[in-house]
Amino acid sequence: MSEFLASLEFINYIEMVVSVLLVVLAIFTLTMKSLIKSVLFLSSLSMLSVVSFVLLKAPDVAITEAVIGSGLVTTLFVFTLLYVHQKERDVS
Amino acid sequence: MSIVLLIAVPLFFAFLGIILKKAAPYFLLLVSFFNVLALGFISQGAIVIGGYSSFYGIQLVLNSYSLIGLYVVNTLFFVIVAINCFKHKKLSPILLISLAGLNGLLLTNDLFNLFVFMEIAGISAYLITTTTKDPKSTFNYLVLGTIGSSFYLLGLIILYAMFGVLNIRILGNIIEGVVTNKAAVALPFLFIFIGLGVETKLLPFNSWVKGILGKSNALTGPLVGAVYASAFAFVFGNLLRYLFVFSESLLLIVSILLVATILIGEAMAYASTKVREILLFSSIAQAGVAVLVFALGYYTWGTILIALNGFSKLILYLVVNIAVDQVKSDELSALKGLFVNNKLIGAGFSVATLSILGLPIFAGFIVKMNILVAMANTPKFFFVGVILLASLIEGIYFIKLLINFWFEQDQAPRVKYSYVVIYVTLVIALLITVFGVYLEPLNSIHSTLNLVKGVVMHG
Amino acid sequence: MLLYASVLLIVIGLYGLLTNRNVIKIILSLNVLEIGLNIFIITVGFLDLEEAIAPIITLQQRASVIVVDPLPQALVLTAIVIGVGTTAIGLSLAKKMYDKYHTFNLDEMGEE
Amino acid sequence: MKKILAFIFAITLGVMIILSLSNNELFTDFGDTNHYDGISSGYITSEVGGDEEPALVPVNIVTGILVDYRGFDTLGEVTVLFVSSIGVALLLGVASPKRINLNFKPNFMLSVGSRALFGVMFLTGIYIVLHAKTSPGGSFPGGAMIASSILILYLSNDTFRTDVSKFKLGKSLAASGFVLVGLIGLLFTGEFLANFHPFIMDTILVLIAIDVAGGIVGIIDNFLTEERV
Repeated sequence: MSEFLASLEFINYIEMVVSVLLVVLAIFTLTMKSLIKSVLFLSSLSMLSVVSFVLLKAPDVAITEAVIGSGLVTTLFVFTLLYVHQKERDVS
Repeated sequence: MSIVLLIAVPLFFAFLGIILKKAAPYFLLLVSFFNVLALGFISQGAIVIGGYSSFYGIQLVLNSYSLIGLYVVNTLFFVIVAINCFKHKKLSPILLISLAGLNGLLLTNDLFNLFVFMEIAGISAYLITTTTKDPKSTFNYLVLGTIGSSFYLLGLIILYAMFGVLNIRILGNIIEGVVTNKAAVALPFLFIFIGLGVETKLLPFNSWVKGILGKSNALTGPLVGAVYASAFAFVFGNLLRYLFVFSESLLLIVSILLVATILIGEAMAYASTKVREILLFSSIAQAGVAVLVFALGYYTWGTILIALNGFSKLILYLVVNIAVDQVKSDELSALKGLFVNNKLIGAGFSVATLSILGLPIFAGFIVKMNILVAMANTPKFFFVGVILLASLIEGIYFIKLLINFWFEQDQAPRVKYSYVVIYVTLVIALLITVFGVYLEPLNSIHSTLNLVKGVVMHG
Repeated sequence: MLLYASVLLIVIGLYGLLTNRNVIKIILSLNVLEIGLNIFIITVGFLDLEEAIAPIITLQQRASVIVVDPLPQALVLTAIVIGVGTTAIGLSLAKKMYDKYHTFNLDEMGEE
Repeated sequence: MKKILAFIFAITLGVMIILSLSNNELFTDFGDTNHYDGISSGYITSEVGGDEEPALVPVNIVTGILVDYRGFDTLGEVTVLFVSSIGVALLLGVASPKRINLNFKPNFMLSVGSRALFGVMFLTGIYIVLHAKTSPGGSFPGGAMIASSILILYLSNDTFRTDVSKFKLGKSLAASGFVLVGLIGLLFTGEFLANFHPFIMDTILVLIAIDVAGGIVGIIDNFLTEERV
C-alpha cells in the first residue's frame, strides 16, 4: 500500500514540475528579445507538452505533437527567420 | 440524392483540380452550377456519416431553414464565380474548397464538425483575400479568425466535458431539460458566442473587417461581404435556435454587444466618406440586427432577412467594387455620377439599397415590418427603438449615397459593366420588387416554416 | 495542476497576442495558445486512476478495464493538424510582408 | 498603459475560467471524467453501429474514432492541410524556383549520416502508418515522419530538391481517393464513408499518410526556395 502511495506521489510531483515548467517556458517564449530564441523556447514548450500528453495517457497525441508540433512548426519558423537573415545580409 | 454530395463533390473536384490545372476553372463553374441544380432534387431530413446512430456519428441535417441558407449561399457563390472565375484561375481549387466548407457549415449538426468546417471556410477565405495584394490585412484576418475559432473550440470542449455529447440538437435538448441553473452553462456559451462573433463581424471582434472589405476587389468583396456573411449568420441562427440557452446575465451581455454593434456600425458608416467603408460598416450593423433577431427568437423572419440581405449585398459590393477597380479610388467624390452612364445598374443598385432600408414596395419592407411588429407584440420596445434609430441613420447615408451616384452631370466617371453583371443585378432587383409588391410567396414561406417549426428533424 | 497550467498557457498566449506587434511573435503567441488549448482538451478526458490506461486495447479486453476518454484525443489530433495549417499560412504571409515592407513590425509597416 | 490593460484583461479571463469551472457542478474535476455516460462509451465498447464485426474494430481506439466513427472530421482535416499547402504554394511559389542556401559545409560524415537517418525515419514513418490500427501513432504522425525524412535530405545538402510534382500528384490523388472511398460507401451501402470491409480502413489510413506527406513536403519546399535572379 505504501509503495502504491509513493508511486502516486511521484506522478503528481512530475506533473507539478511539468506544469510549472510549461508556464515558465511560455513566458520565456513571449518575452525573449531575439526571435530565434523565442522559436527555440516554443520548440521546448512543445516538447514539454509532449511529456504532459504522455502523463495524461495520450500516446497518439504525444507522437503527433512531437513530430508535427515540435519538429515541423519549428523548422518552418527557422526557415522564415533564415530567409530574412539572408535578405538582411544581402542588403548590407 | 444524399445531402453529403453538396460537400463531397466540390471537395473531389478541388483535389483533382491541382493536377488538372487547365480544367480547374471549368470544374469550379460546373460544380458550383451542379450544386445549385442539385438543391432542387435533394430530400430533406437527417443523415449520419458512416451510418451510425445520430447520437454517436456526425449528423448532417437539412430542414427548410438550412435549405433556404443553402439556396442563398450556393446561388450567390455561383453568380460570383461566373463573373470572376477566369480572372483568378489559380484560386479555383481554393474556391471549390470554400464552397464545400460553407455548405458543411450550414448542414452539419455536430459541434466539432462545425469547428472543422469553420477552419476550412476560414483558411480558404484568408487565401482568397490575398488577391487584394495586402498581406497585412490578410494576416490580421488570419490572427483574429484563429483566435475566434480557438475560443469556439474552448467553448465546445467545455460543453463536451459537461454533457459528453457533441450533437447540437441532442445537446440543446439535454441543456433545456436537465440543467436547472442556466448560469452554469454561461461560460461555454460566451466562448462560442465570441468565436462566432469574429466571423459574423460583431463589435469588439471585427477589426479585421476594415482591412478586408475596405480594400476588397470584385471577388473578395461580394464573397466575404455577401456569401460568408450570410453563411455565418445562418450558422449563428442555427446555434441560437437549437443550442443556446440564455441565462439572465448572458442575455444582458449579448444584448449590449449587439446593440453597440448596430449603433456604432451605423454611426461609423454615417461618418465615412469612402464608398467601400460605408458598405462595410453598414453590413456590420446589419449583421448585428440579424443576430439580434435570432437571439430574440424570430427565426423565420431572421432567416428571410439574411437571405434578402445576402442578395442585396451582392449587388452593392459587386457594383461598387467593379467601379472602384476601374476608377482606382473609392472616395465618394470620385464616384459621383456613377449611374449617369449606367442607368440599368443604377436602377438595380437603388432597389437593393432601398430594400435594405426597408422602404415599402420592396421585400425588405415586409421583413422589417414583421420583425418590428413581432417585437412590439412581445413587447420589446427598447429593441424596436434601436432598430428604428439604426434605420433612420441608414436612411440618411444611403439616400446621400444614391443622390451622389445619380445626380452629378459634370465629370461622371466612365465605368463599364459586363452584361453578366447587369443581368444579375436586374434579376435580383426584379425579384426583390416582386416579393415586395406581391406578398403571397413570402407569407406562404412563413406559414410552411411555421408548420415545420417544432417538428424535430433528427431521428 | 496541468489543468491550471493549460488555462495559464491560453491566457499567456492571449496576452502575447494583445501586446505584441511583431508578426513572428504574434504567430508564436498563437502557437502557445494552441498548445494550452490542446493540453486543456486532453485534461478534460483524463481519468486520474491507477488502473485507467491509454485507449489502446483489444475488443475482448475492453469490458474488463477502464480507459481514459479517447474522443478528446482524436479531437486534439485534428486540432494539431489544423494548427500547423494556419501557422504555415501565417508564416508565408509574414514572408510576403517582409518582402513588401522589409520589417516584421506591424507598426512600422504604415498605412497605404 | 496598453500592456497593463492587456495584463488585467488576460488575468481576469484566466481567473474567470478557473473560478467558473471549479465552482461548476456540471464540469467534473481534473482526473475525474464521466465519459462512460457520453458518446465515448460507445466508441470504447464499439456498440455504435450495433452489428459491428470485431474485424472492423481497431485495437487503437483513437484510430478507430479518426478513420471510422468520425471519419468526416478527418476528411475535413485532410482538406485543411491540403488547402494550406496550396495556399503556401500560392503565396510563396515562384516561376523558376531556386534553393535557398543554408551555407552548411557538407562533409563526408554529414552526408552519409543524414542518408542513414533518412532511411531510418522513412521506414519508421511507413511502420507507424501500417501499424496505426494496433499501436500508438496513426497516419498523421506517420505521414509527417515521411515528410521529415525528406526534410533531412533538404537540410544536409544545399543543392537538393525533391521532385515536388510527384508529391503534388500523390497528395491530389490521395485526397480525392479519400472522397472516392466515401462515395463508394455511399454507392454500396447508402451511407457516406461507411466502414463495411476491413480493407476500407486500411485504404483510408494509407491515403491520409500520402496526403499528409505530400502536403508537408510541398510546404517545406516552398519555404526553402526563392525566385532565381
